[in-house]
Amino acid sequence: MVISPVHYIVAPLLAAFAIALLSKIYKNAARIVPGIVLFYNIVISLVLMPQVLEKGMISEVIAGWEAPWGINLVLTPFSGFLTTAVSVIGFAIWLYGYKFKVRLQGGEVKYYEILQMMMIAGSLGVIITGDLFNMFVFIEIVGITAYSLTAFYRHRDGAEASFKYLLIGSLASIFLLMGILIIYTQTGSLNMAQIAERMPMVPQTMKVTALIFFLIALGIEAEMFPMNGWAPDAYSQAPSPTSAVFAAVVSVAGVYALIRVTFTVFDVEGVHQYLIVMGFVTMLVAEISAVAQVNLKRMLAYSSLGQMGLVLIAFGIGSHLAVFGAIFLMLNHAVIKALLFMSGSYFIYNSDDKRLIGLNGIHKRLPFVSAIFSIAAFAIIGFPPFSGFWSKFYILIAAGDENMIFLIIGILMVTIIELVYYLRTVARIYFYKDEVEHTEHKPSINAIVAMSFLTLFIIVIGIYPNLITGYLHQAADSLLDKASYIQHILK
Amino acid sequence: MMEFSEIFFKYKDLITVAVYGTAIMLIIIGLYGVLLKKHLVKIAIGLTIMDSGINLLFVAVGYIQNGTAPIFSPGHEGDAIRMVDPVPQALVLTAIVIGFAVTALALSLIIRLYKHHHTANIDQINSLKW
Amino acid sequence: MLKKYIIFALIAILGFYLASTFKEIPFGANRLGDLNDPETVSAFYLQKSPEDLHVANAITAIVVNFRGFDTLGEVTVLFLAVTGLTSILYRKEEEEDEEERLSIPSSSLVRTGAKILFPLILVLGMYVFIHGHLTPGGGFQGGAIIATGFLLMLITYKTFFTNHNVMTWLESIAGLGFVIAGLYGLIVYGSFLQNTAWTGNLNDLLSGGLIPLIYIFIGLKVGTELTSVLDILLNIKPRKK
Amino acid sequence: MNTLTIILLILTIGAAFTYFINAVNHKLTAISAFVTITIATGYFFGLAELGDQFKFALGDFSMQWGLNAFSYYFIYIVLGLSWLALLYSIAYMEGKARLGYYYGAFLLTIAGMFGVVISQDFISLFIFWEIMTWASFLLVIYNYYYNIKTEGMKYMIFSAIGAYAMLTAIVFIHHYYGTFLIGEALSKGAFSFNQHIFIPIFLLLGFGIKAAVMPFHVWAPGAYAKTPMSFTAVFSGALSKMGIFGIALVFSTYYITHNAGGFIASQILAWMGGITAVMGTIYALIQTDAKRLLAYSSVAQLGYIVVGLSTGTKLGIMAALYLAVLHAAFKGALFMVAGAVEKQAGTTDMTKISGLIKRMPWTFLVALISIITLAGVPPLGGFVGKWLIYEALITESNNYFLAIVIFFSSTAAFLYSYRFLFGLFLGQEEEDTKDVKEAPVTMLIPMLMLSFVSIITGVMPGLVFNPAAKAMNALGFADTNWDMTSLSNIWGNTTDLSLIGIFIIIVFILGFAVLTLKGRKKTKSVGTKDISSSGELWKEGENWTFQQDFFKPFQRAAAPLYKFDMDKIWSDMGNALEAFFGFFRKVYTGNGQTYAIYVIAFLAILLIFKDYIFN
Repeated sequence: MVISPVHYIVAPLLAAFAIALLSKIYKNAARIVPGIVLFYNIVISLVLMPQVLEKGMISEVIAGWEAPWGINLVLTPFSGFLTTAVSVIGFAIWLYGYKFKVRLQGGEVKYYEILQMMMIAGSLGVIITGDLFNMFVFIEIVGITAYSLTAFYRHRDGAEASFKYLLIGSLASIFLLMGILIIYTQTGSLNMAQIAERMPMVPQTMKVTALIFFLIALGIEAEMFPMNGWAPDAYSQAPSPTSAVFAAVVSVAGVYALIRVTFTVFDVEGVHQYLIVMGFVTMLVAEISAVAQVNLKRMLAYSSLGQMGLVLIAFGIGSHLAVFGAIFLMLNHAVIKALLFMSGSYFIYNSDDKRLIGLNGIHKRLPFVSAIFSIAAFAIIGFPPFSGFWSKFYILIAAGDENMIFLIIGILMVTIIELVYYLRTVARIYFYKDEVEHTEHKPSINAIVAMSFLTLFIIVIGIYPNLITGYLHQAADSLLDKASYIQHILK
Repeated sequence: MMEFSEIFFKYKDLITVAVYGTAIMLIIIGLYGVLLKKHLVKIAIGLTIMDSGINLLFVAVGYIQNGTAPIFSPGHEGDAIRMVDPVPQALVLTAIVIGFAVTALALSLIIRLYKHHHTANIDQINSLKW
Repeated sequence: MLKKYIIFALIAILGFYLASTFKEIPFGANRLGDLNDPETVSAFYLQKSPEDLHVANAITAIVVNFRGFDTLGEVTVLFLAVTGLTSILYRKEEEEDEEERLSIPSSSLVRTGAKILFPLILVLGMYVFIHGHLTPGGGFQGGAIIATGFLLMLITYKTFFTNHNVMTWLESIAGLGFVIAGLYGLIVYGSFLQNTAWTGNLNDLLSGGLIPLIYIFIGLKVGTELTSVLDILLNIKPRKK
Repeated sequence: MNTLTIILLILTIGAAFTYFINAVNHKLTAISAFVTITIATGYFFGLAELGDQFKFALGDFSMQWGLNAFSYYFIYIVLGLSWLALLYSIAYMEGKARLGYYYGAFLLTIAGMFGVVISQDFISLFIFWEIMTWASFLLVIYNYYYNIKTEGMKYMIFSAIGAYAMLTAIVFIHHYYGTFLIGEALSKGAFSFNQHIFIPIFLLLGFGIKAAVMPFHVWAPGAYAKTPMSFTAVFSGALSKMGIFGIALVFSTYYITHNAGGFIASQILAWMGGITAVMGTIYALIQTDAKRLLAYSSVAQLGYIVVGLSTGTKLGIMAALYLAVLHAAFKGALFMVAGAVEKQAGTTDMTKISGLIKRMPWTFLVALISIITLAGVPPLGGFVGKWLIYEALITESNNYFLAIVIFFSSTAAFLYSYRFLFGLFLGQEEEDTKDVKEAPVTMLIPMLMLSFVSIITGVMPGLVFNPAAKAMNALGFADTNWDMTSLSNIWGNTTDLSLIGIFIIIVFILGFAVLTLKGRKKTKSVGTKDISSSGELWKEGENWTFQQDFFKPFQRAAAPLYKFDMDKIWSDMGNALEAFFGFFRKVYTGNGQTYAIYVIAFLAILLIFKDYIFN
């Protein structure tokens, strides 16, 4: 059997259905099988990426019906790059959480593992699908798993966060359906490439109305400003590996969906300006809210929103360099924020206090985790020589090339806000006196391996970005080259 | 007795208004429930009503004048020309099931919330804020 | 109060724009285009469904084959919803504060009626999903009917519990069956969910290749999962204050 | 491998090695750091040559490191002062905690400064600038968590503003001139004030913050005073010079091309420098802590340098470059003196200690020489710098009023110089400081060496003039020859300094000898506690020196100036912003329904304005 993009989806599905049976035979199956599946995802990525880069694009049809008729899966350099990143980070998060969940009891582990794995698989599905309605289905898979996982812990306010998420998420799915419906009536197709091809013939009002519904629905998934009220709650209440998945995987999928729809499917002008303005508002509001947080995970969640805002700004600028920077930032943010949630959760675990006070002087107890947290914090601010610097730098250069001086000043001012609260947090870890009662939980070896791996990535890419810039250029090209996307899929 | 097509033709505007109007009204009523009702279950009901509205809209859009169900029953194999659009119906099937799943989850969350907060008023459930 | 009027205004604006949008989409218009040289997916499906797949019910053909991937995802959503529901409402043994499901036992009329109807409903459900490719209906509809039967039993008898073990097995096997049927296409024909070459004659019970089989799996899965949802929700009671 | 790369590697690897070796043995840490800097310094002055270059590509950008006379000049300051400061650190930091952290960050800062100086493209300049800032930040917060909330955060925020201003300018240089190479950008006129004025303005902002120019000086006094003194010597002496380095770089082109539009900018910079000099001096007067006094004095001195640069004339820039070296020497020495006093006597609060002259004579000698240099009294090097500045202001740029301002400031500098000297070393000796001993030899050596620089430059300013002339040449100023021992002015007169110097020294020695010999006979030598009280009863332990309210009349006279507190303005701004943030984040009300309303409202807005947003 030749490895093809559909394996990304089939393998987790097979595993999800089988885990229930397997765990009756072998108790630890529920913990190990997702790891195997996620590792297999990395293998798929490694096999497929060279092909994608060579051919420019891989398109796979489902059920033997050629592209415009059946559902098709597309791996462009852009989506291939993201699936690779998501697979690797997903596996790292699994590895990190392998021992973490020992303290959950009974059947919970099984459900947790299935949901977590399917959340990653659903995000992969959103990224690789070439069909609008199929994207809706995958978004719903992500949504359902996310609602369940947010409410997973009973002793927290998970249910509340989850309900808010569900409320907004349902609105998103309704508006998404509305957008799909309008597009379907106008083009008679659900395939993105064909819709894109027929888009010029669609009346302007219809196009714009449909686009607005898409922007709202996918804006909710991509955590844009007025629609992102659910996000900090969900991030902060979910189990920590899940928060990492939210930040590293789900938000990436959300932004991907938004960008794919606005860039490839629609050809409406003004969308770029919209993305820049809303991205900036998102970033500003999120970072402003992050400054005064007393809860670590909530602070990280707001910071995540801010980064997503910057990604949207970069996509909004729309030049090659900007898209390049945006994809770079997506990657960086996925890695770094995953790392922050991973190390941050050990702080919380060790201090029995979700608030920032629990971090005071914690470096004495957790020197390794503290170091990783600090490196990740510096990296996300954009301090050279970490990878975060390069992505921000590229975005600024791209903005400069478009002569957007106020945007640049705005971004940098927000960065200073970001710097303030991250610095305060790191200072707490290293320079404050330890006053809170605490328990001792050293990180387990698998968590250390996972975190070291991601940290190494940040540093290596920061010192030598040329390792991935080649791929990133191809990815940016492929996103912007709408004609070849249509042509390749419709043959 | 008049053929359906004649009736349809005669009252086309009225039927359009009735069908689309019903669907849009359902969405609006659902939205009213979501935005203004304070009880969690009512909000969940609002979401379900919105779902129904959008599903109805799907089916309505797929309707073709004089169309029959897209089934090639024996003796009607060549009737494709008279059939309604099957795709929205298939999509609605999916959408309904997803809507069901979301509603089930919403209800289970409401149970949890009620146990935890001893209230189902959404205004009183805001321990996570700012 | 002001908030209320603002919300009314918002809803009115939304309604106005929805109405004005759908005014442009004429009701009942034929948007399929030429059926013999299809440009829209619908036309293509209507053409290929009887010709290539030999499936009488075009919707079944779409749901199971043309857009089978959606259906797989949708079944997964249901499966995940059950998993999520279980995990959300999961309780450890010690905190069991279960009470009687019904405070008042149902009347004997209801109980007898339920007993008689239950097998009939199950049979009807199975009929619906087995004939999914021929007649209106199919896996989802059949599954829903089956779940209705169980719902009837659950609300009639306090002591009626579904056997979780059996449910799990059925659910998993049905799910695996769907995926494996898809993999069969991937391995043999190189495309996931691709139908077999043998598709029988239009309107035969044994026609459409893998489609009826997959629909049966879907029916079983939907039936068990809906039942599980009802079971879980019915077995939970809010704590008394 | 390239020399410059190797030196950077030595410094960074040395930093890491030093950090980790601390875990093995505390005693090895200082030695490791000192060995690292010695190797790096030796390697540089031994093997590096002008014109060395190292080119490579990172990301999509080509980068270039290189050595020219201008950077060489600053490397003298960076490596020389760092070497002395690390030598000083060995004894100064002995027995303190977190040595690995201290030395590691120290070496990293040096690597950052070295990198800034050798960068020939803006990306590496920015990267090294950031590394330098962060590493020095680590040192600012070394003295634990009192600092982090106030001084450390202030330093970091201002540094970030500066760095990001620079980044903005860099991005736009790339946009308009398509290059990141400094040389290329210079030749294309990227720093010109006529085209795209905000580029030089942003660059100046970036460099000016590091040089602590007036409205942005707020971070400096606190950061200087709270850092371990061994690092403050480098901090004030070398690190803040990076700002001067940048300003010189940006402004040089302006003057070479004789850019008319920049006159106002030049005036603004000149006045910023002038005000910095005056205000720094005035604030220094009222400090009771010697460290803070020196910190404010440092701000004021950088003001002179900025004034020198702003004139843009040959003499002015020469004065600035000359003062840059000299300030590194005397202010480095003075901070080391403060450090020695702090180490030996436990505090630098001038109201608590006095009369250390008998206990720490060598330290006093260093302080005396450095103070004389600072005040600009003829026989020593400070005089030359002041002279050049006055000459540049009066003869070349005709900025008489500024000259008066500078004159006022340097006169006032006498007051605080005197206070420093008197407060710590002269006056009546305290009971508590009876047991104070002289600083260890390894601390005295660097101090004495820096004093020697002050002395030698006074007699032979050409030692500094020649490299400075080469540096100016590298910046594009016409070649100038400077005699070893003379000052020349535009009237063609030359003043032989060595003659003046020798003459003055002879007079000084003779006068001193005469006074002493004469005084021997008439005055009675008494102990410092043996004072008469004019009828008032002297209580045991009461301090009768002038330490309290030292310059009270002056303070009263300048009261309106003290009310104008930049520090408070900035912190008020910070508080107001934070309050605003706190108010604004309430959009996240916590009510799920409100969030749903936001969604619908946003949808409604988009629908209403769809024709305006998407067309």
